[in-house]
Amino acid sequence: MSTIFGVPAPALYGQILIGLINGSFYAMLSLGLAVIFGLLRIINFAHGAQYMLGAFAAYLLLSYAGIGYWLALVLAPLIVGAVAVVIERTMLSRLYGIDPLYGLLLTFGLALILEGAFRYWFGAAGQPYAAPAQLTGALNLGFMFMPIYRGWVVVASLVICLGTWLLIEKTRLGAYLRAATENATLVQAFGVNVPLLLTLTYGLGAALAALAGVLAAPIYQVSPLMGSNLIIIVFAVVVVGGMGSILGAIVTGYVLGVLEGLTKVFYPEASSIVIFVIMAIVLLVRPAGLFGREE
Amino acid sequence: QQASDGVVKIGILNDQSGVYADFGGKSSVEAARMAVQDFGGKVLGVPVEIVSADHQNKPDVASSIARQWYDTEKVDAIMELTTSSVALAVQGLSKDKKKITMTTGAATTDLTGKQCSPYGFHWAYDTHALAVGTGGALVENGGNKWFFLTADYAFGYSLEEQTSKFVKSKGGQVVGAVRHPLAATDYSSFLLQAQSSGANVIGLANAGLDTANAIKQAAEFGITQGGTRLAALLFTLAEVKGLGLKAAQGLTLTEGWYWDQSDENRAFAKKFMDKTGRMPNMIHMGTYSAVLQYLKAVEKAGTDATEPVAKLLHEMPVQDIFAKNGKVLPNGRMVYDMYLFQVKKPEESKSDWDMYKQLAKIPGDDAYLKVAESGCQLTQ
Amino acid sequence: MEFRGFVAVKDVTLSVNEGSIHALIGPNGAGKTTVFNLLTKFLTPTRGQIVFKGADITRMKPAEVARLGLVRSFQISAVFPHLTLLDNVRVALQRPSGLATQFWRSSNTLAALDERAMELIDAVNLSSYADLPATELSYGRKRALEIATTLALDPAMLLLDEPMAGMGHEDIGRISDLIRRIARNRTVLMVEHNLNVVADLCDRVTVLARGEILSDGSYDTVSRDPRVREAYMGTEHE
Amino acid sequence: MSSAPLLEVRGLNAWYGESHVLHGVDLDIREGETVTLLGRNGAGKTTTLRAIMGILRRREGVIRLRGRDLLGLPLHKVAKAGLGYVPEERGIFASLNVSENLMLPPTVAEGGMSVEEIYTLFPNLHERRSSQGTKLSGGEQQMLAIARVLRTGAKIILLDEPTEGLAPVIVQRIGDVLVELKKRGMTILLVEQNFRFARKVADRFYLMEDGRMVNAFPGHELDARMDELHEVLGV
Amino acid sequence: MAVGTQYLAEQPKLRTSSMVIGAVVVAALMAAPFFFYPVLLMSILCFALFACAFNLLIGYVGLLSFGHAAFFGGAAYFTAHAAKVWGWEPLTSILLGMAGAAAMGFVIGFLAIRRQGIYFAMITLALSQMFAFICLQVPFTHGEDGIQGVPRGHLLGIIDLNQPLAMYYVTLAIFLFGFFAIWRIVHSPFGNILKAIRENERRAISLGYRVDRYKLGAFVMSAALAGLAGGTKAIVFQFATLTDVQWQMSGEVILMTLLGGIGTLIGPIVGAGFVIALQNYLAASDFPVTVLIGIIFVVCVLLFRRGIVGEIMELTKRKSKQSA
Ligand SMILES: Nc1ncnc2c1ncn2[C@@H]1O[C@H](COP(=O)(O)OP(=O)(O)OP(=O)(O)O)[C@@H](O)[C@H]1O
Ligand SMILES: Nc1ncnc2c1ncn2[C@@H]1O[C@H](COP(=O)(O)OP(=O)(O)OP(=O)(O)O)[C@@H](O)[C@H]1O
Ligand SMILES: CC(C)C[C@H](N)C(=O)O
Ligand SMILES: [Mg+2]
Ligand SMILES: [Mg+2]
Repeated sequence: MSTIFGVPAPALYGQILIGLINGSFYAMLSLGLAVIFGLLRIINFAHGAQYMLGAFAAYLLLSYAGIGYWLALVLAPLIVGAVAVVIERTMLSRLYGIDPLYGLLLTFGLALILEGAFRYWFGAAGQPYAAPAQLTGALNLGFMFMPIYRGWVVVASLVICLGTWLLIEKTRLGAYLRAATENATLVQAFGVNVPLLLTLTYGLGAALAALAGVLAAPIYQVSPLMGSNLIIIVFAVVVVGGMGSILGAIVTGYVLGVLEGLTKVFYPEASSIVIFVIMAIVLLVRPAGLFGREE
Repeated sequence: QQASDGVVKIGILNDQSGVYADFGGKSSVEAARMAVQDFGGKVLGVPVEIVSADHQNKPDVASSIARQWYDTEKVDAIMELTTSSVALAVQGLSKDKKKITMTTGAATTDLTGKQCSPYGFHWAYDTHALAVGTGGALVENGGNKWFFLTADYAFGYSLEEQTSKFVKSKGGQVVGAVRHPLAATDYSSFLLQAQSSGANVIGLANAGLDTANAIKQAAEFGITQGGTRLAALLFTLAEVKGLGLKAAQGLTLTEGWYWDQSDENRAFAKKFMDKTGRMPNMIHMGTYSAVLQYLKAVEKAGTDATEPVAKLLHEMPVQDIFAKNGKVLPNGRMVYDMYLFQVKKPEESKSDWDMYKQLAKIPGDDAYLKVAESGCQLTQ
Repeated sequence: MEFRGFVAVKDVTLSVNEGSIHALIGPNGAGKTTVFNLLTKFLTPTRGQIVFKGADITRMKPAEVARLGLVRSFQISAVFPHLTLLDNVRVALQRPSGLATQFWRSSNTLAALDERAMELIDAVNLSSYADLPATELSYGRKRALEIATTLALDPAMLLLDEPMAGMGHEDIGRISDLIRRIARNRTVLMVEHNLNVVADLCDRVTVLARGEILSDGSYDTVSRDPRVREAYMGTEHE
Repeated sequence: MSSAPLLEVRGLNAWYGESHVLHGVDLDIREGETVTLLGRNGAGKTTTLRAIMGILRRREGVIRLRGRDLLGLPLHKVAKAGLGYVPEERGIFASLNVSENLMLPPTVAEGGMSVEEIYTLFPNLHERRSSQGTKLSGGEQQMLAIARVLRTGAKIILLDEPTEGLAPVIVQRIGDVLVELKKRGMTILLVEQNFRFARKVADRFYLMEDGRMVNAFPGHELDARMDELHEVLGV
Repeated sequence: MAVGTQYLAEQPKLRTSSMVIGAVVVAALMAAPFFFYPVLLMSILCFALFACAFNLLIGYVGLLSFGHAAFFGGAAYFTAHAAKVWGWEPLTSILLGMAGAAAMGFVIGFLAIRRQGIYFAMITLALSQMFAFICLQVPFTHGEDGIQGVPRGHLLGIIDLNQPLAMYYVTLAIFLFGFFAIWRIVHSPFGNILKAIRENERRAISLGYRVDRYKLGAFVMSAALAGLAGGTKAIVFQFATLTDVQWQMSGEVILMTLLGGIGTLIGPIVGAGFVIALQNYLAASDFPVTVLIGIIFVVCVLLFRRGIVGEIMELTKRKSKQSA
């Protein structure tokens, strides 16, 4: 068995892979948060709950309608996105223009309601959700076993992040979004229906979270609290990346995931706090975050 | 003959929504009710009442519920107490409050060891029994290098400690251990760590869904294909059912009761099944037995006062559907026979709940620690 | 000074003599406020040096500069809106008197500052509003309050950003007098659009346009400078 | 000049929060006309434009475009009704490049300039079409801000101090563009302090002071009123 | 820009009447254990003090900390460890907890005040979660078990706190002390500067105040008082666990304060009483408590941001204005 810095190679690669998978979720979630924050100036605390909703939507679609993974991958984000649109129209839209902290508190309350309700209905324990047959099994890479499903998650999340990035950077809708992020009033004064844009953006962000939730379902259990602990790590990722930046959210997500994986190899005790330590250092050196601009 | 405040109230305090909900949960409340019914519904001429609460596996939640039950709701005894951290907390509080607890859901030997109580009873399995049963079986089959995946609380520590001791006493070695929080979701990095340690057995010193998830993920990462074996040190019928025979087949495990062992068991199990939709495991049965025995002791003592009842509980032999010839040690440990089972292959299973092959019977005196070894100070 | 690559102020060499009233004028967006922000360290210069009373303050923090005696007012009036006028001025008086960090004493101890505070409020003719929250003042009176608050620190040098903006004619006269009075033993650098005031009050005038100094000197010299007229009123090329 | 005004403002009041800034402003602009608002700093010129556009929401009075009420419309509908706005601070988006900035405002009516025409009018913009919007010089940014609303087919453009802080050559260039627009029949509401610049294009002047219209006169009277203006404008 | 919007200009008439009300309330609190379950009352007192400490920060400095659980729960661990493992006397144990919380407040505050508003909230949240992870790992906290069976001991070696009434009055005394401390801070020269900073930070800087130091000072004080509450809770409940350091607890204290009225002195107490009583009442029922808490959050944010006390004060203010 070969070793790298005294660590067996399979362990190293294995942990990097696991880090990459975690990083995929960090990236997808912080991307959604960044998009929502950029335009709505709201820290979407319900993001974790929406991720959980995505997983549950997949689970419920399977158990009550017999709808499988692939269709759920499309339907769950649509459902959750629709729920988010309703939330934005009925609640968040009343908070525009007042202190953004109220948005944080409102979405925090929403997260509690969603998680509490699902916990009440389904218990705190997770529900199993099987990976689709096409993606079960593992590849023997020689130095390690790679579960095919986990490989798929990494690829899928890269595609999703890239797709979202292209949508924002290269399309007309994306141009509205970027411009409105800088100066929403002016964009509206040009005749763009900004309220609609806000609604759609919130829906899109939530749908991204839900999509991540569906991807996560076969790896972790489908459980009411799956999002609530993740979301705080994602907050830290976002602070490190710099709040405004889409690219920052994506890159930081993956990088911190991998760093966390490496910590598991070299100093496992610190693995759960390494992201926060990095956050503290970044705050000291660059308060606006690695990719952020001082506001 | 007197029962204080005109009712005998028994509290069932357990996990009803968390990772351990399947061990006992709401079905255990049903088991307790069955015991009351089988006893006749009344004791000393007053009704027997069962109350229950979900402690969410949090010792602070559990102890404040218990405190309030004792202080304001006239609860006389508390049973089940899933999870060692909770059981230790509530047993400690009850000791101060001079109230009886009968633990069936928690495993740590500390309940009848360092932290034993004159009013605390440990009524079902414990970590020593699991180490001897499941641990022993694996060591015998050549598992001599162990790596532990340990739940980060009293139960995990105790199970790891008992099993390590046992493994070492048989000439094996322990090459490492990692601790994970309760209800961790992803075990893959711990499993990789275990795999790279060169161990040939990964001891899962956790329980419930935690164990089930670890087993699933071990399969995903090809760990068992590599020849490393998994020791699910605490696994009951409920988890086997949840995991499915396909994934669970071949696992060896230790339990104190199985529905298919005798006609009597089958008959009881059917009744239970009708009420709850599932077959009982040793925890449901332990709670049933604890309630029953408590009521017997109250009846015999002629009062529900703690001291005389506790004294009788220590003295009376246990003879019911759960424990044959059970006896209670001075430290509160109820000693009865345990069994080593192996999970059947799917093709061997003839019905929905037909899951175990019995490998061996572990006599109670082997399964449980002697009072002298337990470290309980009460009895010296 | 650059904002994201946009050079707002460049190569400004400005020296303000002790004890003078110095005006900084220029069309909108010339960079006057930016100069103020640079001097008081609310912005950090990309290049260059700032020296105050012989000390290099280029890298200091804003609060430190103020503690040295270089205190500013803001273009958009800056008061503590929900504090009374008295409290507004007292906040400024608290710092030099050392009554600022004491969290164990009653705020009644601050009564010791009331007399001085009232004097200052009186100086800007606001005594009849002393117990009103500042937010209820008109714009011009807020500016006056801001000046009183600034004076409370007894600064060696004041930077006033458009102190008369939004004031009526009588107020302008009064504030001009006040500025003249306080400038007797202090240095004042002010931005002002009202050129009559500038002409009347200031010893020296610097004209800024597009971030650069266009002209510098007494009001008369400056106002005769054709480049200044052009910057203000535009070109006549026809 | 008997035709009904294209844009009609009557008794317009506006507030920033609690502070009452406009006090009954009246204003008329006829089709094809260029009207200039003069006034000291803080007189309320920008506020008038923002209130007409609806960017400033707290307002009362009457604003009509071809007789159609604008006051009740949501902000984005005002642009669709045919108003194009060039803000004082220019509002070039840093996260968009020049051509994205140019293409940003949606078309509101037929008859806007084509992109080619715009690039002919502003050759500098064509050269720099793929650089980041805010990397342009101040003058180029101003041109971009104007160019942006020409594409949309807006009937009236509201221009807030287009010459502010710009070098004389560039001021000249912008003046030429306005003359060209005027020739093409565009209706323009211009805010300017630089009235020497404004006189080249303005058909009429309005003079504002403290949130009120204090005077109005046709363009040719400008010279005659120079002294009066100097007094009011304090220059 | 602060969440705490209403700001109460002190009126002398109000002051005397509030003295009378205060005396009545204290008397009621003295008598309360004879009518209500003392443990519940003590729980309310601990959380009320916690909420007041939190309010010191949000209500008077305008900083929303989403990580106050770290100070509350951290102090509980320190106190519990001192009392149980080192066998310290209860009051010194509590003071140790308080000191520990203050030290943590210094570190977390130092990092967090570099950003404002939402960022401040997120950073405090993340740092407190990091602390929760540390608590999960270091041995002295005993993982999921927590520190159990903390002895209540004898106060100053004399008063036996195992007597429920003795424990109650000690808790009440600590609460009153903490409340008075907060009242003093708010109405002190220092408090005056805090208000000024909240009103207009740039102006305060331009007057020469090193604003960050004031904010950090207030942060540390708030953390210390939250620690006082947490340490006391550890002695009362004889327990220190992860529950108290986790972010849900930070959320709960925000809710108590928001519900009672941010920036009002007694709002947090009312909020804490309401929330704890509600939780206690619902514990017996099947209804999921978090759902209800979430609903209250949403309703507060959407409909009455001033909170119970804030809305009442607003009403009376409006009435007195009308009659005047
Ligand atoms: N924070 C900023 N970011 C980017 N550009 C800025 C910033 N502050 C000012 N500017 C720009 O810098 C230039 C100078 O602005 P400044 O406020 O100093 O002008 P001023 O001379 O004070 O004008 P006024 O008379 O209108 O107050 C302007 O073009 C302005 O748009
Ligand atoms: N956002 C705002 N909040 C509060 N008051 C404002 C705001 N913007 C402008 N004002 C006030 O409204 C009044 C009119 O300002 P406005 O910007 O309309 O003036 P202007 O004539 O365009 O001046 P300038 O030539 O400096 O651009 C001024 O007294 C100004 O202080
Ligand atoms: C239900 C059980 C898994 C609980 C576990 N045996 C414990 O002692 O914590
Ligand atoms: Mg300025
Ligand atoms: Mg303007």
